[in-house]
Amino acid sequence: MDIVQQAPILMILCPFLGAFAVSLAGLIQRRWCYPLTVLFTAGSAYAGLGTLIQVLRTEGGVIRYRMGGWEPPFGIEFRLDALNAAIALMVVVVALLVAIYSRQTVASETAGKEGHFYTLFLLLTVGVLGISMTGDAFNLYVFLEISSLSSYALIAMGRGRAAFSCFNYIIMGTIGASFYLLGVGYLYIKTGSLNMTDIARILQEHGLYSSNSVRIGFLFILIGVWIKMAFVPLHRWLPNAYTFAPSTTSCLVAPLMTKVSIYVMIRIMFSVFNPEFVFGVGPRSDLVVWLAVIAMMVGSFYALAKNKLKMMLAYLVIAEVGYMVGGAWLANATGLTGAIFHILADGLMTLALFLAAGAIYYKRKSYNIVATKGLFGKMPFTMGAFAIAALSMIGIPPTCGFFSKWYLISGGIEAGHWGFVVGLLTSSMVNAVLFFRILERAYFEKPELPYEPGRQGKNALNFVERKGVDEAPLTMLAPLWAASLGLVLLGVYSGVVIDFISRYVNSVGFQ
Amino acid sequence: MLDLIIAKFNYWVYIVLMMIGLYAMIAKNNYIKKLIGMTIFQTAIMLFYVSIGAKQGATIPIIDHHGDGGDHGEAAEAVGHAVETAAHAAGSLDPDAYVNPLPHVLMLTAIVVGVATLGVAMAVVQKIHDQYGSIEEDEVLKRIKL
Amino acid sequence: MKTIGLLSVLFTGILLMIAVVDFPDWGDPHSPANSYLSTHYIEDVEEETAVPNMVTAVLADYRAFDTMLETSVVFVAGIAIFAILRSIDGTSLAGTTRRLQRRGRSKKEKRKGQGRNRRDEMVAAAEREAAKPDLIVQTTVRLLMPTIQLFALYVIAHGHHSPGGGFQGGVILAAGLILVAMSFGLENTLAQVPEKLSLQLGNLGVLIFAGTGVLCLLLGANFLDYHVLAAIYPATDEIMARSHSMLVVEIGVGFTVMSMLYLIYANLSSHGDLKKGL
Amino acid sequence: MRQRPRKGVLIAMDTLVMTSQLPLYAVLASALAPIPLILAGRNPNMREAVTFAAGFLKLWFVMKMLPPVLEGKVLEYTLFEPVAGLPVQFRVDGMSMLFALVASSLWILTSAYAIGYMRPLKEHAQTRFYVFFAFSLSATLGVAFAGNLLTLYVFYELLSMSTYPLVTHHQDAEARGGGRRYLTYLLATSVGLVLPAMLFCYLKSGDMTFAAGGFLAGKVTPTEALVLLLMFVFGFAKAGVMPFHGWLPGAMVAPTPVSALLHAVAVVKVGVFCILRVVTGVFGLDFLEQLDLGLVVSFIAGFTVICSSLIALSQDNLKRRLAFSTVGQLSYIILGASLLSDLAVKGSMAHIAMHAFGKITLFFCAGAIYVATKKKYISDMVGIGRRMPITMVCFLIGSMSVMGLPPTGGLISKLHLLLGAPDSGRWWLMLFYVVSTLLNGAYLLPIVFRAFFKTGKHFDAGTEVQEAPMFCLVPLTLTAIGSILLFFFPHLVFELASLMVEGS
Repeated sequence: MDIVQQAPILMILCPFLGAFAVSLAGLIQRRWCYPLTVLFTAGSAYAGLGTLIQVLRTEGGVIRYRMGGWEPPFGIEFRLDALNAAIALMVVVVALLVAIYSRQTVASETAGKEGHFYTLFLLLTVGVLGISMTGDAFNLYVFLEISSLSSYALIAMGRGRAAFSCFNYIIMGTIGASFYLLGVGYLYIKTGSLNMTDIARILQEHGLYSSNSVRIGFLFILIGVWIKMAFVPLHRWLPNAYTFAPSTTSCLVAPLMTKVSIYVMIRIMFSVFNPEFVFGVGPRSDLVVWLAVIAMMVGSFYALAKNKLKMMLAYLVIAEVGYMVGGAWLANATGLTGAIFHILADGLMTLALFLAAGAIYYKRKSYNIVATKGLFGKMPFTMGAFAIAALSMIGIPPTCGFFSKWYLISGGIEAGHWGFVVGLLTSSMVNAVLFFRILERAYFEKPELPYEPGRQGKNALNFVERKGVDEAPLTMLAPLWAASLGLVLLGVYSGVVIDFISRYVNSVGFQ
Repeated sequence: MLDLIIAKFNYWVYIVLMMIGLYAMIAKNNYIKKLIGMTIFQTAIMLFYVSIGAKQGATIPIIDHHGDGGDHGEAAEAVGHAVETAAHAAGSLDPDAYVNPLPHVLMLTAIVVGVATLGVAMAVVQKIHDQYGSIEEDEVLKRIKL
Repeated sequence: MKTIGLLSVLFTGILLMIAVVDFPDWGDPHSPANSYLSTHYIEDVEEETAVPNMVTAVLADYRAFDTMLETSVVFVAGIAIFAILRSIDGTSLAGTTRRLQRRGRSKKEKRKGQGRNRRDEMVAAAEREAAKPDLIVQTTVRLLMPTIQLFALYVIAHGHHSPGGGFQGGVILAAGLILVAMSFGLENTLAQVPEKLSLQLGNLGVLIFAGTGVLCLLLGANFLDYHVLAAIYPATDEIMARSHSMLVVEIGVGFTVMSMLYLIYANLSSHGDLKKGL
Repeated sequence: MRQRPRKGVLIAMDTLVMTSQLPLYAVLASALAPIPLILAGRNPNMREAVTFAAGFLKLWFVMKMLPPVLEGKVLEYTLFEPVAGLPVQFRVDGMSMLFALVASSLWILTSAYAIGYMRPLKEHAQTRFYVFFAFSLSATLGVAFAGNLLTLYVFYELLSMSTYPLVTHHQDAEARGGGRRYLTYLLATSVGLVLPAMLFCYLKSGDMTFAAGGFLAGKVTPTEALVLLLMFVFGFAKAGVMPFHGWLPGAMVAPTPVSALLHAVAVVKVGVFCILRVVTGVFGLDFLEQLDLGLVVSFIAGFTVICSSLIALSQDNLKRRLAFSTVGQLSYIILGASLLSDLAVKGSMAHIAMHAFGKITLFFCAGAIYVATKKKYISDMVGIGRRMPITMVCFLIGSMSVMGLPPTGGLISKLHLLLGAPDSGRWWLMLFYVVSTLLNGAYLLPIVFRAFFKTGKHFDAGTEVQEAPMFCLVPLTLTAIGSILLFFFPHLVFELASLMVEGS
């Protein structure tokens, strides 16, 4: 077995086989689940690194892996180029960090179900990873469903309103996935193929771009992924679902699910179709950019109005989706580069923020913003990492948030879309206010726990305030800091990453 | 116009079904009704796919060994081979004789996915019912507000 | 909500109808969908895989990767339902609700609670009635079960030559188990086929599938590229190796589908406490 | 006008440019200091020794760069390249050197002063204080060495962030308000104005490296140039140009060493330094003159000069009065730059150094007074000269330097600024300087006068001499002496300043 050649499949087999190993281990001894999960995600991350290196070294920068050895349009293939190799690596790294982090949160929030939790965790990773790697439109749907189903379950395992919000998510998610499937069906009916590269070739050769059904198929795929990524006005399901999920789940789902949907959108827009089609005969591109601006505004301002930390972060996810969709629809290379870079950057940022929120919840037993009071004294390391992530969200150099905004704004200026530029800057300002409010509370005020009606009487948690520093355990801090430092590193080395991404962007062929 | 309707009736059927399902998913208040809508919706898509693969006058996508019916007796096999060689001589099997197998495969996947989604959704509905004592969306919302 | 629903449905419907116009006619053998990939599958399937049932061949070989994931989707569903319904502290959610209801009735709903009381009593009586074993049903099931299972095995094993395969057979097996659960009571059935065993079987099924793929990997081919397995099967060439591997894989699928559907039923019908089914 | 080479290959051919890691070391000297600082956190003496060590190390690195820079060379070091063709890069020229020298030498003095200030007052979280102090010094040097607009912006923002914990050191309601104002002003202006302006520049010219003739020259229309210039002048709100000066008085809630170094030297000077860089390096003096844009800036700066002096007159809190004085003095520098004459620009740069020494002396004195007597208000300081004669003499020297009276360095730079006005053909702009100098005198000298020659309710004829602790007193004496020395030996300052100007 040529291990280098097989790296792409190993990347996905690690968590896949791991899921079943963990499931079996969970039947025997629940304590084994955590180390096994870490082990398998680490293996996947290692293979991911190998894959990335392979993509870097390959002539033309594309590696293809044929499942079952069948030629692509007949069999399924993994197709990794500059766009998705980086995203796949981001996915496994996020999964690894969350896996390391999950030790205490899973044990405390979903006690007794660790085996199941980690099985679903790994299968969610498989799903998301597969979406980012596959070159087959239908295979993508299967991966989409694996990730969706496991995320439904992971979310519904939460307390409070989790089940209720999960149900809305299921309904919306199913509509989204079905629309995607329908769109793929339309492409299949016109081209007879399911392989993305092959579809692109047939569309080109047979001049199918002017066909109504191809256009409508494109539209359905687009609406489908928009639902999945919670793009305004299809975003209503997201905040509740992410808020009431167990904290480990939100840490995994929030950075991955929306970002990967954006990847799918970009892939369909530019690899299956081409810019000429998308911006020529597709839906009006400036209309979409305006929608993206609305998304930024909605996300940022709703976030401002929320007093639950996780709810606030969930709305920020919606705003960030606006950034990326807007960037991709600016119809120029700079904007697209920004959008792709922001997928990576935002994945890490969201991860860091949710990890911090989870650590705060673990120690303070509350998501209310009031619970962050005085935390610089209580949990200095957690808050330090949180502050770095917040700076990245605001867009302060040298964190990566600054550089992605750099490209997005440049793209906006280049496209002459001033609404997008102003929207982005406004949203950054709102982010500044938002995070500053929290940091200020954490820095200036005395530690205090919020009054919550549900806490009274028998349901009250036995929370004892400890004196002095009361920091989260190392297994939580280490991934949190890794993510935060990753933000800075990604910012510092953004040149290298952008170089890599622009290989893809250049192949797209903007005029 | 009539031509359009008759020649493409399969598409009209699936559109109608799909719209029924979609409407139920969005507009119905009862969670189980929403789920029924979801099932109709997904079934419509399956119908759509499977109908793509249909060919007039074609049979199921299993290569017919002329009545040997899976009996691998030597004689039968010999006959089978003879027929096959003939077919090959004529330029391989006739693609028009069999319906397209691919949509069936795809929809097998979609069915499984549909079952799985439905199951998970049912479990969630049960949990909602346990928590709020109702499966009507407005009542659940009322209870959440309280 | 209704208006939004109606509007979005109308919008979608109009879009779909516009698209229909340039679709190929129904049953057109020369539409792109029917003449590109499918032609290849129809013409070459037997040569390449030695399986006459093209659906099986495409399912378990050309697009085997899809199928493996699909199997894991069933698995996810089983695990998910368990994870959602099983309450954290070991007691069932249903039990909690009942307790809550009882407490609520004793305090708040005293006045209007009487009607409910009577209804509850009726329900309880009906439940007691239903719990009694029914001789006719049980005897019929006893007679039917071997046939059902035998048929299921046939469907799995004969998937190469006739409609059938792992999914279909697995579902039939699960249906048999569910039938037993319905007629003999869930607890009795779980005593025979315990939850843990079915979980293990579910794992085993996917592992058989994935394991076949990994074996191909270890033998130096791509994942799920069965032809290298000729080295393992006695007296087979590379083409027949594909055919045999498909059977192996289908058996794996059958295991998972059976056990997971059974588990889904058990959990859903008993509110996750696995005590009393339908 | 010399075409600026864009890629590294071309730069290497330029004999004036040499690659050197010294700028990096100089920045890292304080950026890495927090690690030993935190480790030594429990032992104050150790901790402060580390601070000193880092300070001297930094100064040493900066000094090492002095000879090549004086020879007219430009030291260059590329950190990383986030955007293709647009590296984060250090380029040390005369102007950078001048600013870096001032900042790193004053850091050492301030560290000493901080010991004398923080310990007697038993301030909390002193380790955090030193850590962020070191960080902000790194950011300051980063700005000083910045070779292009992107680098400038990166370190500018880092400075805002790393000074926030210093400004809000007391963590009380007042600090919270001041800190909020501080960040609001600085972030809103930099993200809202500088960032888009910078991106626009980049898209228009495809370059960002500061060039003697300005990289934007001739690439934008006059209207665009005007809008960009205004965005930059207002966007670098650290320079305190009205109406974006509001953060400065608010930030005076910080402990005095912070106010002294950061709000008389590092932060505010970074603001004017940025504006100077933009005027000379982005637009270029010739280009601005050609478009006749200097006048707009002159008016904004002139308005700020007069207004802030008037406001300073009415302040009773000593530190606030000094803060408004700073606002005015900063606009001197901007006004000088806007005159677009070589003489005035040279004067502007020199004034960065001169004013730094003068103003830091004043802040040190204010802090020393607070440490020794807990007095904040000028009305309470009548007669204090009897209690703290040395401090008040130094205060006098500092005041003279700020006003521009001999024998202090302030005179020389002010003279250049003053003569720059007729040099640029707008002699009437001299009026701003003359009027404000009078106002400076009006708000500074009475303090000294009353301190020595009047008796107040707190200090009467019988007050005994009791100065602030040694660690407070020595640094402020040294800076006062420095102010005087700069009068006699201003050569180095002007040599560095003219290096930049004559390059064009």
